[in-house]
Amino acid sequence: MSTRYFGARVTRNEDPALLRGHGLFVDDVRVAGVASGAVLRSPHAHARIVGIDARRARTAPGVLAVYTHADLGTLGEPLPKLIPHPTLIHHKTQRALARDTVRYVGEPVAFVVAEDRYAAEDACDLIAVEYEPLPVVATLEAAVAAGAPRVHDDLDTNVCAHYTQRVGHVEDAFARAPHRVRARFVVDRGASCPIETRGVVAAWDPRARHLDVWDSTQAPIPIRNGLARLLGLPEQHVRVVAPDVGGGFGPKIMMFYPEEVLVPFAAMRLGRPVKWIEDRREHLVATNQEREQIHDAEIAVDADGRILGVRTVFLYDSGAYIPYGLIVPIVAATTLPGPYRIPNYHCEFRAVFTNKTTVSPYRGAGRPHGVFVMERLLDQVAADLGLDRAEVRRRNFIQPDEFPYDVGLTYQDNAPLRYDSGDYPACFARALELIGYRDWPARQARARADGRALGCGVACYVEGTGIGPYEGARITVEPSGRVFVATGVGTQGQGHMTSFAQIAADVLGVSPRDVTVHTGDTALFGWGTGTFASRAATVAGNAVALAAQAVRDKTRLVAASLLEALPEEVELADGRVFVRGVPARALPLGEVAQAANPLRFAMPEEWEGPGLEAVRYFAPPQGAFSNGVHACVVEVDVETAMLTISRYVVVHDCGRVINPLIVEGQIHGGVAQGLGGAFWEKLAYDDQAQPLSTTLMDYLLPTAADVPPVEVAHIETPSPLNPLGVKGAGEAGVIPVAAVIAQAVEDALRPLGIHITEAPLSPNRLRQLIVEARRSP
Amino acid sequence: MKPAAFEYHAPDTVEEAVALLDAHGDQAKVLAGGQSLVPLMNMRLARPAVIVDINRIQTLNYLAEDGGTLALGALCRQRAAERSALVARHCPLLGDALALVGHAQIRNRGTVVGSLAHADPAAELCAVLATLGGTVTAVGPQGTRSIPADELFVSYLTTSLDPRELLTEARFPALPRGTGWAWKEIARRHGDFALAGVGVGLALRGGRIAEARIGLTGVGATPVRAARAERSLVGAVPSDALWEAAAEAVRAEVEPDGDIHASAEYRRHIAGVLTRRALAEALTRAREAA
Amino acid sequence: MKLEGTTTLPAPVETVWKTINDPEALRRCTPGLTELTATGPDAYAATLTIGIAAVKGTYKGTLTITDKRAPTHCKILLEGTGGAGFMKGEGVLDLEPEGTGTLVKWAGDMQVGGLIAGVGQRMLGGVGKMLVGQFFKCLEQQLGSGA
Amino acid sequence: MPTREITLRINGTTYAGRAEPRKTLADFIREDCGLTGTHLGCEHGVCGACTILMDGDAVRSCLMFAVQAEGAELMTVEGLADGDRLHPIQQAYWEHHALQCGFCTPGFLMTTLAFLRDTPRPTEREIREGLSGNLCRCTGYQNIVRAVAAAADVLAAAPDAGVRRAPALPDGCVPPTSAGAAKTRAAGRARTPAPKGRTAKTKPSARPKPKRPAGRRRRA
Repeated sequence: MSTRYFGARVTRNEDPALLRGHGLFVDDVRVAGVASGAVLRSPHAHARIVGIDARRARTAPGVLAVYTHADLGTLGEPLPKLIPHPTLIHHKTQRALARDTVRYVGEPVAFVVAEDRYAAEDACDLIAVEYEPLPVVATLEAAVAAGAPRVHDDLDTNVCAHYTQRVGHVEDAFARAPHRVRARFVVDRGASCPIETRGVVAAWDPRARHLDVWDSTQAPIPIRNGLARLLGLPEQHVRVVAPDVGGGFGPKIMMFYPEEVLVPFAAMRLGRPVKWIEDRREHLVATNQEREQIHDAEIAVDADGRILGVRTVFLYDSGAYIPYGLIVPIVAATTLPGPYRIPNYHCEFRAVFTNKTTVSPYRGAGRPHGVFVMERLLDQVAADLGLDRAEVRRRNFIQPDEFPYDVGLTYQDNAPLRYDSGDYPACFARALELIGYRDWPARQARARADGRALGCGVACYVEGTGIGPYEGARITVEPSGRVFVATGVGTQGQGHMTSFAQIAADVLGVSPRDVTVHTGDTALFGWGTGTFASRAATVAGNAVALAAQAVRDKTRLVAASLLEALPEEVELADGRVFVRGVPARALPLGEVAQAANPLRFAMPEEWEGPGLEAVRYFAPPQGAFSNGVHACVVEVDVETAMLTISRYVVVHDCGRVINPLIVEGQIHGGVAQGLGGAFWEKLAYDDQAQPLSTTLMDYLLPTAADVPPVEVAHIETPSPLNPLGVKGAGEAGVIPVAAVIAQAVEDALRPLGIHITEAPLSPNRLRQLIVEARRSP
Repeated sequence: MKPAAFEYHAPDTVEEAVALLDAHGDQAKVLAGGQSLVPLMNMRLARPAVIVDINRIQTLNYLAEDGGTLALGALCRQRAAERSALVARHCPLLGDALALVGHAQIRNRGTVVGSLAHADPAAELCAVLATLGGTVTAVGPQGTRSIPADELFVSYLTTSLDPRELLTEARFPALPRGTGWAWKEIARRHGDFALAGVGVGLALRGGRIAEARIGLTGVGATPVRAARAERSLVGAVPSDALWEAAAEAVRAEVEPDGDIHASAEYRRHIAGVLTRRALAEALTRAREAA
Repeated sequence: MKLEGTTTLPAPVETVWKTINDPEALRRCTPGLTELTATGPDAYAATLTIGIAAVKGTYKGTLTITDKRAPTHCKILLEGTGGAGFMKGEGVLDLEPEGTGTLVKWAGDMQVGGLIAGVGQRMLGGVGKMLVGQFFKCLEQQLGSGA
Repeated sequence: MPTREITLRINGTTYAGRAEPRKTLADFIREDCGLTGTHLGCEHGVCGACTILMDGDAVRSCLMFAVQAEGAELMTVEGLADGDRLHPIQQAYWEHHALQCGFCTPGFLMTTLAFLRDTPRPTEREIREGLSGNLCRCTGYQNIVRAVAAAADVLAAAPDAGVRRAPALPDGCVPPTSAGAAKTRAAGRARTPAPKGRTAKTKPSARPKPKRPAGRRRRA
C-alpha cells in the first residue's frame, strides 16, 4: 500500500467550518418549536423524598410540563447496567428521576419543560420538595468503616465489588526480600470538565413514528439501541446523532445519563421537540467524575533494586452508583506493572459506594493511579538503596526481545494482559537524553548554590489501548470522484475526519481533501461501540483501511472491463484509474464509480452489486499496548510552595503514527489535563458530602499561562495486532504526570527529604509537607 | 444558569439613578461592569428585583488628575485605567494591581469603582485604595459625601454605603514623588483572586524610611492596613532584617480565613513573605527615584 | 463548618439567660429573622432572609432551644430550606459570670447545602462569623439598654 | 415578563428583536440572531468561550444583558472570514493545529483579534497571559500560542493583510521518513490546508504558500 498521507502532518479537514463558527454542537441544533428543559436536583447528599409539590410550577408562565418519578412508568426503573463483572455483586444504577431516595447532591428529582430555559428554571424554583436528611457517607474510609451508614439501604454493605488478581508467589517474594517499601497513596476526585457541557435534543414525529436525538455522547450507537429498547421502538426508527462534540474525555460515554432518557420521553409525551443543555454548575455535580482512590502498596526488591514482588490493596470510590462497571479499578490494577518485569504481583481492590456523584472513566481511567503507585515506589527504592533513579528503572525493564510479554493478568477487555510490542529501554534513553539527565546533578547543584530549588523527574508507563470488541466503516466512491467514509465511533476533536481520510486516501489514490468522513450518526452507520480507551484510530482506523482495500479491489474489477485489462493490472493514483504502465489512458475515479452503477444493460455478476462501496469491520483480538516516558524540570519557590514547570518532555511510542500533528495535539492536551490533576484540580466535598467547588472559580482548570510548552518525540514500534500497525494515543499525555511532578518536586526539595504520596499537590499542601519535614529532621 | 427576572432601568443622569435607588432601596442593585454581579445573578444567588444600569450616564466615564489625586468616575473601565498614562505616572501601584485583576475581557467591562462597591475581601483594587488612603464619593437622596477607605469596607461584600446611595467616583492619592512602590500577590492561576496580596509604598529621606504604607488583601473580611508594621518601619534604615521584622509584624496583624484553596496559616505565612518581597522591590524603586 | 468564639455581655448571667430564651429578643437579634411563631415549648417556626450584599436567600424552617441547663448552658438549633439550598445551624452557648457581666463561650457548626455551599464556600466561614457577631452585638445593645 | 425592542449590529448587519431584560447578550446572539458560533461554556465569566467584540473591545457576552448592547457594534466569529477567505488569524489556527474539538475556538479567535490589535508584537509570555482568560481542555494551549505568534508575524508584515486567499494543499506532500522523530522534516511536507468546507468542496486553485525557511527562530 503506497503511503503518501499516512504519517504526514496533514492539516485538518474539519477546521474551516469550526474556525468560521459553523460547527454544529448540540446547543446549535435548531428544531422548529423546540421547548427547553431544566432539571431540579437534590441539594442533599442523602435524603428520603417525603413529598414533591409541583402545583405552582405546573401553572407558572411558559411551563409545558413538570415530570417527577411518578410520571415515568417503566422508564422509572433503574437505568441499564453496563459491563457486568462476576465480582460486581451490587451493580446499582440510578433512576432517570429519584423515586424515594436521593444519594448525591445533584441527583435529578424533577424535570421541567417550558418555552425557554429561563422560564424552566423559574419553574424549578417553585417546586417544593420535602426531604428527610439521612446519614451521609462522605469519604472512602468512612464508607468501609464498621457501622457506616448505607448508601443503598437494601444492602448490608457499601462495598459493591471485591476483586483480586495474583501472579506468582507473592508472600514468598516478600518474605525473602532484603528490602521492602510500604506507603499509602491518595488521589483526590477530579472531573474532565470539557468546555462544552452535556446536552440532548429530541424530536418525535408521531406520523412517521420516528425519533431524532442529538446527544453530546461519545457512543451514539449504544444510546440508539438502548433508547429503542426503553421506548419500545424499532432501532431503525430511532436516529441518534453525535454532532460536533466539544470534548468528551470519558464522561460523555456514560449510558444512560438521566437526561438522555428524560428528553426523548418528554418530546414523545408533548409532541414537541425538547432541548436540555447542562449548565456548568450542573456539570460539576451531575456529570460523572473520577480519580478518587486510596492505595496501600508495597514493593519488595533485592539488594540491586530488582523487583521481586509488588502488592497493592486499594479502595475505589464509585460514587452513589456504578453504571459503568469496574473498568477504572481494573485498569488501575493492571496498568501498575507498567514496563517492568514483576514476577510476583498482587492487586486487590474494593469498589465502594459513597454519597457523591457517580464515577466512570475520565481520560487515563485508572492508568494514572497505577503509574503513580509504581513510579513512587521505585523512587523510594532508589532513595533507600542509594541507587540512581534511572538505573533502578533500567534494571527492571522488559527487554525488546521479550514480546509478546504476558503479564499474567486479565485486562479490562477480559483478554489476557499481553504486551504486543514495544522498546522500553530506547524510549527511556531518549527521554533522559532530551531532559539532559546525565549532567542534571551538576545543573541542580549550580542552581542550589544560588538559592534556587530545581528538580528533575522521569516516569514511565505502558498503556492498554485499541481494545475491541469492534468498529466498522463503509466507504463509497461517488460519481464526483469524492470518497465518503461513514463509521460508528463518535468524534470529540481527535481529528478523525482527517486521520481516517489519510488512510482511505492512500489506498484509493486520492487527496485527503477529497475524502469526507462522517462519524457519530446512527443513520449513516449503525454498528459500532464508541470512542473510549484510546481506541478510535486503532480499531475504526483499521476498519477504514480494510474497507478502502475492498473498494480498491472493486474499482480494479470494474475498471478492468472498461480498460480491457486484468483487474490486477489496474492502478489507482491521483484520483485516476489506469493500467499499470499506461497512465495516459486513465479514467477519472468518478467515471469508474458512475460505470459501476449502470442505468442500462446488464450488470456483471462478479461485481456482486453496484457501486464502488464496501463495508468492513475490524475486531482486534486484544488491546495494543502503547508506552512512553515523561520527563520534566520544575522549580519550587520554597517559601510560597508555588511551582513553575520549566521543561516538560514526552517520548511516546504508539506504533505507526497516522498524523503526527494530531498525535502531538492529543499529547499536549493530555499533559495539560494531567498537570491540572497533579496541581490545580480538586473537587472538594465537605463532611456532609456537599460539593464545594461547583464553579470554574473554584474547580481550577489550568490556563495558557500555567501549562508549559511540551516537547514531544515519537518512537514507532508497530503493533503486530492490526494491519496498520497503529496503537492508541488519546490518553498517553495524562497518565504519568502526577508521578513525574511528584518525583521532580521531591528532587527539588531533596535536602528536606519530603515524601509526596498524594495528588493534587496544592501549594497549601506542599507547604504543610515542607513545614512537617523541617520539624522532624 | 439563567438569571431570575428583574425590572430594568437605564437612567441617563446620576440624579435619575439616585431617585431609582431611593425608590427601591435594597431591592435595587446598581449595574456598571457587571463582572461580579451578573455571575451571581446567572447562578440565582443574587435575585435583585430592580437593576439600575448606569452605563448610559457618560458623565461618569472619566479619569482625571485633580491636584495630586487621581479621580476615576464610576464608568471608568479597569482596562482604561490600566493603560492610562496618568495612572502610570501618578499611581503606578494602581496600574500594577490592575494588570492582575481577572483577564482583559473582564477588565474591558469591569469598572474600578464597581470593584470597590462589590468589596470582595480578596480583590486587588480595594487593598490599593486602602494602601493609598483613597476615598470614594457617594451620592444619595440626602446629597453627596466622601467616604475614606477605612470607613468604606465593613465586611465580606459589605460596605458602609446605604442602598440608596450611588458610588460615583474613586479618588486615589498619588504617591509623593520619589516614593517606591510594589504590588505582590499569590494567586493559583494568572488572573484568579489573590490567596494573599500586598501593596507597599515606601518614601526615603536621608537613607531612612520617612513613610511606609502596607495594605493587604485576602487576609481578612476587608482590606487590611498593617499599621503596626508601618509604624515599625518609619525612621528605620532599610535592611533585610528590617523587612523580615515587618513581615512578622504583618503576620501578627492579619486574621485570614481558610478555604478549599488555602488555609488561614498558609495565607498568614505568604502575607509575610509577600510583604518582605514587596518592601525590597519598593526600596529599589525608591532609590531609583531619588 | 466549625465556628467558635467568646464574647462578653454587660448583664448578669440570669438576665442574659432570660434574654436568650425570650422569643422577642430572638426575633429582634437573629439576623434576617422575619417570622418567628411559637409551635411548642422552646420551638418556633421561623422564616429567615439572610445573606450579604446582593446574595440573599429566604429560608423557611424551625428554631429550637434544647439541652437547657439554666442558666448556664443551652443549644440553639436553626434549620431552614429555600431556593438557594438548605441551612442548618447549631450553636452551643455556655454562660459564666465575669464581674458584673457574663462571659459567653459559643461553639457553632454551620451546615449549608445546595447552591450556596457549592458557590459560596470561599466566604461561608467569614459570613458565619459575621452573622454570629451581629447576633451578639444586638444582644449586647438589648442588654446594655437595661432590658 | 415584559420584553424590550433591541436593535444592534453584528458583523456589519443590523439585527432587531424583542427580549426580556434578563436575556443575556450571548443567548440573544445565538437564539434571536441565529449566530451560533458564539458558545456558552460556563455562564459565569471564566471560560471565555462566549468572548465577542463589542465596540472593538473583547467582552464576555454571557455577563452582559442583551438590552445593554442596544445600538452597539458587535463582532462575532462569523464576521472574521471574508467569504471563503479566512482571516490570517483563522488561517494560522488552521496551519498550527490550534484547535481540536473547536468549541472554545470562536472565543479564542475573538480574544486573539483584540489582543493582536492591542499588542502587535507580543512575546510568548504576553501571548500566554493575553490568552489566559480563555480556557481550552483539548489542546494544552501550545499550538494556540504558536498560531497567535504566527498570526502576529503575518499581520505585522502586511497590516492590511486582512484576509488572504487560502492556498491549496500542495500534492507534493511526502510523508516523513518513517524511522525516528518527526522533529526535522524533509522539504515539501504538507502544511498549507486548502479552503475546504466540511461538506461543500471548493476546488483549490491558488499557488502553494511560499515556504518560510524551516526553523527560523520566531521571536515568541
